[in-house]
Amino acid sequence: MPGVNDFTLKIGTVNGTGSASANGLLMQAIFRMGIPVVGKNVFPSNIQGLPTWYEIRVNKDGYTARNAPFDLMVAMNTGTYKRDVAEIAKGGWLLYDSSWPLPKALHRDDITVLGVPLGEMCVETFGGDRERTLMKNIAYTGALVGLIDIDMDVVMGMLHEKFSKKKHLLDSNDKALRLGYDYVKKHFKCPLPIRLEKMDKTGDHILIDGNAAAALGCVYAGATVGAWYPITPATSLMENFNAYCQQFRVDKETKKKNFCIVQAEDELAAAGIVVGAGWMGARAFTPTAGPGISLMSEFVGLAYYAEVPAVFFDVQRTGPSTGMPTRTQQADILSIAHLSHGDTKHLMLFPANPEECFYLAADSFDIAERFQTPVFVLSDLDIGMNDWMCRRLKWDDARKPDRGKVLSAPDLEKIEKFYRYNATNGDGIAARTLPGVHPKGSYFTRGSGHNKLGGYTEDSDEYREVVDRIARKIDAAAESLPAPEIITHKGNTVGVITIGSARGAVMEALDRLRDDGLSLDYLRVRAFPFSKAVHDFVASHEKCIVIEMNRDAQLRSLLILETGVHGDRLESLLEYGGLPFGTGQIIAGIRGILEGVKA
Amino acid sequence: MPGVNDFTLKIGTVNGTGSASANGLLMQAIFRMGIPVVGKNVFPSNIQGLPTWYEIRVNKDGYTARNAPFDLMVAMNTGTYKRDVAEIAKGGWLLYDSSWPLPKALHRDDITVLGVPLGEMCVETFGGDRERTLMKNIAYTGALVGLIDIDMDVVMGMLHEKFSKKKHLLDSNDKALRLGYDYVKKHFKCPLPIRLEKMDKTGDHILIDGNAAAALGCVYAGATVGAWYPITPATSLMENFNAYCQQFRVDKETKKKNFCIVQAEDELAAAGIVVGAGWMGARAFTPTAGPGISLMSEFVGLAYYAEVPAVFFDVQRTGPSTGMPTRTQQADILSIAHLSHGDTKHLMLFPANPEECFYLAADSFDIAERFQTPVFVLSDLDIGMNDWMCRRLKWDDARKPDRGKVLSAPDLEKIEKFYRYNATNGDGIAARTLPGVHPKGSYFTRGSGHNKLGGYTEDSDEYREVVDRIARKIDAAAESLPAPEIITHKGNTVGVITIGSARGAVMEALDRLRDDGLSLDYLRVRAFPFSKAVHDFVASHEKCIVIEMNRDAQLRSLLILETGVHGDRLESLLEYGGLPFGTGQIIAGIRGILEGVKA
Amino acid sequence: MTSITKPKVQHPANLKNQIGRTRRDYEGSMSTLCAGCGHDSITAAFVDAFWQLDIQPHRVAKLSGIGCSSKTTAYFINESHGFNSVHGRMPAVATGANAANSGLYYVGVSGDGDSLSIGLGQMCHAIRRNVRMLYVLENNGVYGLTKGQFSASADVGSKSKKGEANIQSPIDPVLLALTLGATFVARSFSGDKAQLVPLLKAGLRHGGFALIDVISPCVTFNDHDSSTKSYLYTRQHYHEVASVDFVPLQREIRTDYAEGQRQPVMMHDGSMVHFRKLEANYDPTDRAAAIARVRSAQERGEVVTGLLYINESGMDMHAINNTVETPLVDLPYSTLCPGAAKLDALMEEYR
Amino acid sequence: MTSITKPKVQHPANLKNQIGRTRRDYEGSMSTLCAGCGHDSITAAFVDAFWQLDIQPHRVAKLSGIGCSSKTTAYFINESHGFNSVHGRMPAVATGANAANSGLYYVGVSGDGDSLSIGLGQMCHAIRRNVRMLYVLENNGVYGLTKGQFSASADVGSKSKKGEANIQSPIDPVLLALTLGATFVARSFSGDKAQLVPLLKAGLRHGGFALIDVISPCVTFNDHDSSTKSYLYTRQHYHEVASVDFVPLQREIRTDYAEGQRQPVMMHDGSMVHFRKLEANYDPTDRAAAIARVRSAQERGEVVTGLLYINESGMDMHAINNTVETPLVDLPYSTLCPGAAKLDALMEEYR
Ligand SMILES: Cc1ncc(C[n+]2csc(CCOP(=O)(O)OP(=O)(O)O)c2C)c(N)n1
Ligand SMILES: Cc1ncc(C[n+]2csc(CCOP(=O)(O)OP(=O)(O)O)c2C)c(N)n1
Ligand code: SF4
Ligand code: SF4
Ligand SMILES: [Mg+2]
Ligand SMILES: [Mg+2]
Repeated sequence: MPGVNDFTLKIGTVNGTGSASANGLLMQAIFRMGIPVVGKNVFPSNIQGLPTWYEIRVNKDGYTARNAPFDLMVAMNTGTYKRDVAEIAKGGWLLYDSSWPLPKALHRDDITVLGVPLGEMCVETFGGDRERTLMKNIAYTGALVGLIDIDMDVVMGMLHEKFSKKKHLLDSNDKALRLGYDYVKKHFKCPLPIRLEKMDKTGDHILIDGNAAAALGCVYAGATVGAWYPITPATSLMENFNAYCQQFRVDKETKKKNFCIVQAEDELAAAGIVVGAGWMGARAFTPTAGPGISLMSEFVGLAYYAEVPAVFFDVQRTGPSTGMPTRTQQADILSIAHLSHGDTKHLMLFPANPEECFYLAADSFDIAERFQTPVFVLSDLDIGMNDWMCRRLKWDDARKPDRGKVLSAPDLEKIEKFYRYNATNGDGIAARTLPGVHPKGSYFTRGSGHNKLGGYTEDSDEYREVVDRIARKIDAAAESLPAPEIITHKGNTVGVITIGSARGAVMEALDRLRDDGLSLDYLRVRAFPFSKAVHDFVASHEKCIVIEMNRDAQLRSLLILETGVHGDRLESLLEYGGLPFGTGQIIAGIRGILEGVKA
Repeated sequence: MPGVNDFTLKIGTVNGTGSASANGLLMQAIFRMGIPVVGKNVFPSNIQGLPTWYEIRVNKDGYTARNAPFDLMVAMNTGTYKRDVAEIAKGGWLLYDSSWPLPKALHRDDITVLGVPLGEMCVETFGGDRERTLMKNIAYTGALVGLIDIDMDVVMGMLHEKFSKKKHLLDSNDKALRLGYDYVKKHFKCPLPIRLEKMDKTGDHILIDGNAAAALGCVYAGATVGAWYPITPATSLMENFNAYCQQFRVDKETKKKNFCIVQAEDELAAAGIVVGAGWMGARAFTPTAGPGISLMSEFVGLAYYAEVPAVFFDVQRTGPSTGMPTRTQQADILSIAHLSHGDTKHLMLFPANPEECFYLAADSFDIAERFQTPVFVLSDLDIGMNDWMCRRLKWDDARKPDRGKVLSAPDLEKIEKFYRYNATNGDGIAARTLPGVHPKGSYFTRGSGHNKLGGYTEDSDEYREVVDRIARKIDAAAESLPAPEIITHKGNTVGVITIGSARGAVMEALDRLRDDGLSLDYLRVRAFPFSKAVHDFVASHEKCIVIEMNRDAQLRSLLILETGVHGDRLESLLEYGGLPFGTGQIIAGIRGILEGVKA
Repeated sequence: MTSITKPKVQHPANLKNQIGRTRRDYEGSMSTLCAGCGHDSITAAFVDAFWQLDIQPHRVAKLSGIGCSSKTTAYFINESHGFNSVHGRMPAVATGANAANSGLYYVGVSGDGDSLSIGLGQMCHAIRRNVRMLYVLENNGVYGLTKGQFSASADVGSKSKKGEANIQSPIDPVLLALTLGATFVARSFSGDKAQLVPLLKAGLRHGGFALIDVISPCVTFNDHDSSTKSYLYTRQHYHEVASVDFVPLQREIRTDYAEGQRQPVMMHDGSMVHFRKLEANYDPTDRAAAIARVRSAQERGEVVTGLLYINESGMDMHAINNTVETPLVDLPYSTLCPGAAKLDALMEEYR
Repeated sequence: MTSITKPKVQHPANLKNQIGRTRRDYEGSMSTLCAGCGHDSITAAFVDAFWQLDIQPHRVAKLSGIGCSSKTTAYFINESHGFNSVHGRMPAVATGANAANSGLYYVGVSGDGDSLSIGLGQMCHAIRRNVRMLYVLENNGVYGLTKGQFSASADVGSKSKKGEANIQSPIDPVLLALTLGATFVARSFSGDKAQLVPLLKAGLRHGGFALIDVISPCVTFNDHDSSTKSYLYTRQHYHEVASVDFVPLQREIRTDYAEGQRQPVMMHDGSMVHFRKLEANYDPTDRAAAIARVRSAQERGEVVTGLLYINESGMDMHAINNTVETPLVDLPYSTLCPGAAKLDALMEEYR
């Protein structure tokens, strides 16, 4: 039951009209009231004039998953009235701009309709199309302030911060806010039963999106070269990296940069740039999405076989092909696992939220250099582009980059002769050198057949020796990758396995089910290849339900192949329509599967 | 035991010196004597000056697999003496050019050494570097004619055919042939125990390589548009297509072509051209190898999602990356199965020899049009570039192309309105139209989200409806694809599963094992996704040994994922050093596995 | 508030052309671009050009890559075939389509990101092959759809770039095409319908690859740091929360000026572009002169517009290939399959 | 018969350069190219150029794609770092390497297939970014390594093409680079060491992207249908069985002629190329003049050689980016990581 500090609301507008700012303001205000909140943007793949939505969930217990239907719908777009009204929960509220009539057909008996003539009021109050359009957003914000009891001081504080140097804008915003606020106060019983009350649950937290957090991770890891080609939803990762570098990496006096970002001509080039920079010894990365991954695959095979460290971020969106660029999915897992022709296998990391984006981004460079191979960090649009409530990000100043086996000039002085692909101990990792460091470190890098000495070869045994070692190296890496998140309860025989952004909804669903007397174990993979802990989890449960966001059960496939578990012990719960999992959907899904199993 | 019409020989030379012609002549002569024979070229990835080998196997029973060590070694390259001498079977023979001494260290007690001063004789007999170099090859051919009793009439007949219009060349060749022939007749006891005797076992056969056969299949299927970018070992496929088209597809009077071959600027473009042509309604194809597959993956995803028929030939070579371009492997299977980002699954056909290249190439166009999706024909360097003995290729003039569901102008006249992605019956296939045919057939093709009416969508349900149907369509295709080759014997509990060019060695190994009292069942997959017959085979055997040519057991992975069999019922026998499987290797491998299983 | 529904492209009259079709028959779905986007103006010109040429709608194949510009193939001639392919690779799809069916009209619509960055190689090779198609490059100097990164044509249509051209020189598709031997090269401006429509018509009729570079201002991301009227400025000083949130409704920029004249046009960000229309007696058959003309205009800070070069005697891809006249897709299978007897005969050569 | 072992590149003397190195120190592994291949001549010129410039071998990074030409990076300066990457994508690898470490000498070696077909886009964009590197395009008009298909530079170095240029016009890397704003553009001939070595040295010293297009005949596949001396003819009339079986041992083609002079050179297939060396007083600082010069030479059937254009004041990628002087790879981690305190402070902005 929705109630105080526990409800969902959704705002339907048209993109390019300024609503995103207003929605951000709204969410931030709730956050500053100390109440756990999360917001999700559902936007079209164009720039102006199409329907867009913003979903806010307020939850005192800190659950962050999507939770449709919605308790309060703010329907500002006549073009989507029908759809929006249908999504209101029984007993919920509809706030609409009564300057445009709500068609009779859409009236519902089981909801409360609140009409506010926002458009009209703004036309009366403001001059010019531009200001009228913009201020309407602030006006509905004002209405919400009144209806759900947002702390007016907090909101005003934010407006002051924002417009400290633009008095006239402050005035308009203030005026607009009051328009909506006063109207609802006057016409409706405020606040509604779904309303806010200050808490102190967000003090240790921040609101950040995954792309910003990942970019910050790259900065802290000491990445110096970034190559990219713009693509939704990965674009803001590099934009953020650039912004942080401008802040932290530009010499105050000389204004010189100690980083180099290359906007490449396409993703093939971006991948090549990262490989070139990694070969030189820089920490280099490229953020992209599905189509970019496809285009990068030739270079990924080269980096794998020539053993060049490189970091790839795949902010997944709905595929295949161009698919739905502004919708989310986890459907690149299987292609990346064996990306590029020939025998390959790649390391993958799977952050579940922006916080993990930060830490895993930082880790990814250590891992890439340690194992001298491409590392993929797979987040998705939901994580990458939405603001999530996370714990404050921390850094340990004692942490130093793990560069792996890199021979320095003194190291090279000491040895007789350097051979690039000659691994001397069991980990399968051969020492490398960086160009220009020392004459003895010279070697020839190639994607064609080579032997362990680094020489060109077409000899079967010499070829096999190298690719066998690489296979060993990759498999051995499993135990050094981020460990899975595991929650078990004694005696459980059924486990749930999930990945990435599905975490929030799964965790909440498991809590709910447990409250209802159904206890299930939980594992979330955070890396591929899977470590022993994953194998053990799978082996020690009679049945696991694999919850992931793609059509083809890709994680399940990798689990079967890697752990050797029989497929009939892994059930699938899938969502791939482009929106994040909702908690209810998972609860229903799990119940359905378990009933099927029993039957 | 080697003997009459049952032995192997290998010739080591330097590439670019004209030996390939001589070796071809040799093999063809044996073939024309009615004796089953097969030749394999082991050549370097350069143009001139590096070691190259040619392996010939003569086998009266028609076994065609590689069979090292060799009964007779013709060592013409001082640079590889050591390696070549080591590869001679106990009791075998070494023929070397005694103009250059054979280092003492290389002498072996267990072989017979036959020195022929080929170089010296040619210097004495011919003038000019060019002729001397070329004629030395014919001279060793002459020596072999004497040593293994090749029919001199057959050889002379071939020279006459070849040089009918070049009397002086005929004379030189004749002279060179006699040089070698007379020398061995004079100095050694001829013929050797390993020798030839005329048979009548090749009358219904031809000698052809897989690329030529596949090209012919494309011609017969009515392909009109070919796009390509040169790459070893796929290059000769398009070169052959061009040659056949020049022969069969050019109007005798106008000299106009009814085909269009585009040498693209790279593989991305080649794929795009094929997609464009397929969309227009032409039968279009592109041949490539591993690196090309990686580059094509973005377009493959588009064709999959927009449902455009397209045929891709992957003549596999040793990967990953550039790998060993002149060596063979079957290591693109897994990448192709799920090529491109997002949820995808692709149809694959696996010919085992040139004969199947012809028939499956022809079929691939029917399949691509019927299922409106990319079809991959995966052969490999061994099949594609070596001459194999096959049954004569046949064509049934009654055969008509299966264009699948294409609405004609009259069809369109009859219907109210056409919607592109609206499948009305259970097969999941929606009718398509071809551009320009009829106003009512117009529709918009895109790789972005679309609904079943062909409209752009970002709606979850509409999106899912289409991708779900595509998944159904691909899975349902399994039963319409070429059936597996299966040989079973009552009561067997162990089966062998293999693919492509491994067939020859596996079949022979199974025969041998059966002669030795070990009977195993056999299945060769010829298509993906797997049909019920494959599922049944896997299900009905306690254990299957999966024999394939890659490091990572890719076919085994697909079998596990698709059939749901538990991995511990599938053992792997792998070869991935770049050379084809040898029969002995498979016998030993199977025995080893079965012993391991018992132990 | 409502969805921003823009009227379908409107035309003066419901006149019928020679094949009995009204302009409406050449319209497409409703545009989802920003109000005032230059690309929409080009769409309107397309409608006019096709209508005026009396082309059967269903005999038109429209191809594009990905981008705001590439979307526009959906906004004209509903009753034709459109293919929104992948980013930067439309030239290959068009090449294949044309190879298969030489009988249709081909129109490629692309953007400067699509053509000059990711698709540069493909565009150059389509030019080299002389694939018969009208290729319209809707050039706004930015990546519109991914929200405003600079493209390789950089600051096209702006005077505020002050010498930046010397730092990272923009790629000029017109000079490139002239260098690569293109047989039809023109430049125009989205707002100059009087010039654009005839150029589109000429391009559609050309016997090879016809490139028209159309300067087409992006109303949303056409900003330069230095311009105080720019969107960038507004964004930085007004809305920090979401990066592309408010897009003011702009009006399309129009112009109309005489041949030989210089015409300054103000862009949405307040910067000026100086167009110079080729004079009536300009001779468009001299490639070297065309190159020199474009360069000298650039040096004067002008953007020269009009048909810069044309050569109707060039051979297109099919002429080079010597393909039959009948489109390949229309050849009956019986003429394509050599039949069993020929195969049997051929087998003898493999013995 | 024996393996064809070719002598390592030989030099007149074992002289030491300023840093005490002999020419031998700049040699590489034994070439596996065909005897007489033009690419081997260029390799020899590289050895001389590096030796003469007193460059520390291990401070050289050699990058290439895939092809016979691309293999040659293994054939000079063993003691340097080489990267044989993937076909056509070397410019990106070089860009990344240079971004990471601005302190080394960068040499890219490519072929006409590698640079003008699959790699065209990348080469153009490396030019646009002005990545500091010497880029040598070993141009033979064919795909050597895949056995002789025509490349996009077609019949380079041959007079026997009789008008084919008008049918599918070859892409001229020199004109392209000039059009794209390259800051160092030259052309030479593999056999003209006297011209080539100084050009390589100049290119290595250039502060940006230096393109040298070197006509480098392929001895094996340089044939034209019409030439009776060509390999193609030999093949068709002699050996049908294997398509590339016999490769005659050829001698490298050499030439040496004075500035301003015209020099006809016979190729392996018997065709003639007419080289014209720029005169001593040619002014290489005028881009438009350079373009005109290349075009007019082409019209006369000449291939003009020499340093066509240079501009030392252009800003390279790092100058545009305003990167610190210290190569990025040499920056200590402490200067790269902002540290915990700054992160804590930053967190306040996310509330
Ligand atoms: C392979 C790939 N990379 C990146 C993208 C993202 N993307 C979509 S449109 C676009 C640029 C569009 O710029 P332009 O072609 O100039 O078109 P405009 O929007 O400016 O008209 C990009 C980078 C993509 N769709 N596919
Ligand atoms: C992606 C990819 N496609 C095709 C090839 C095959 N291939 C190798 S070299 C080459 C062309 C080489 O031509 P060029 O660059 O002119 O070099 P040359 O051998 O003539 O010196 C091709 C097509 C490849 N290695 N990779
Ligand atoms: S973002 Fe720019 S290019 Fe895209 S639709 Fe809007 S105005 Fe046009
Ligand atoms: S094939 Fe041509 S380019 Fe390649 S090595 Fe031989 S001569 Fe040189
Ligand atoms: Mg643009
Ligand atoms: Mg070449």
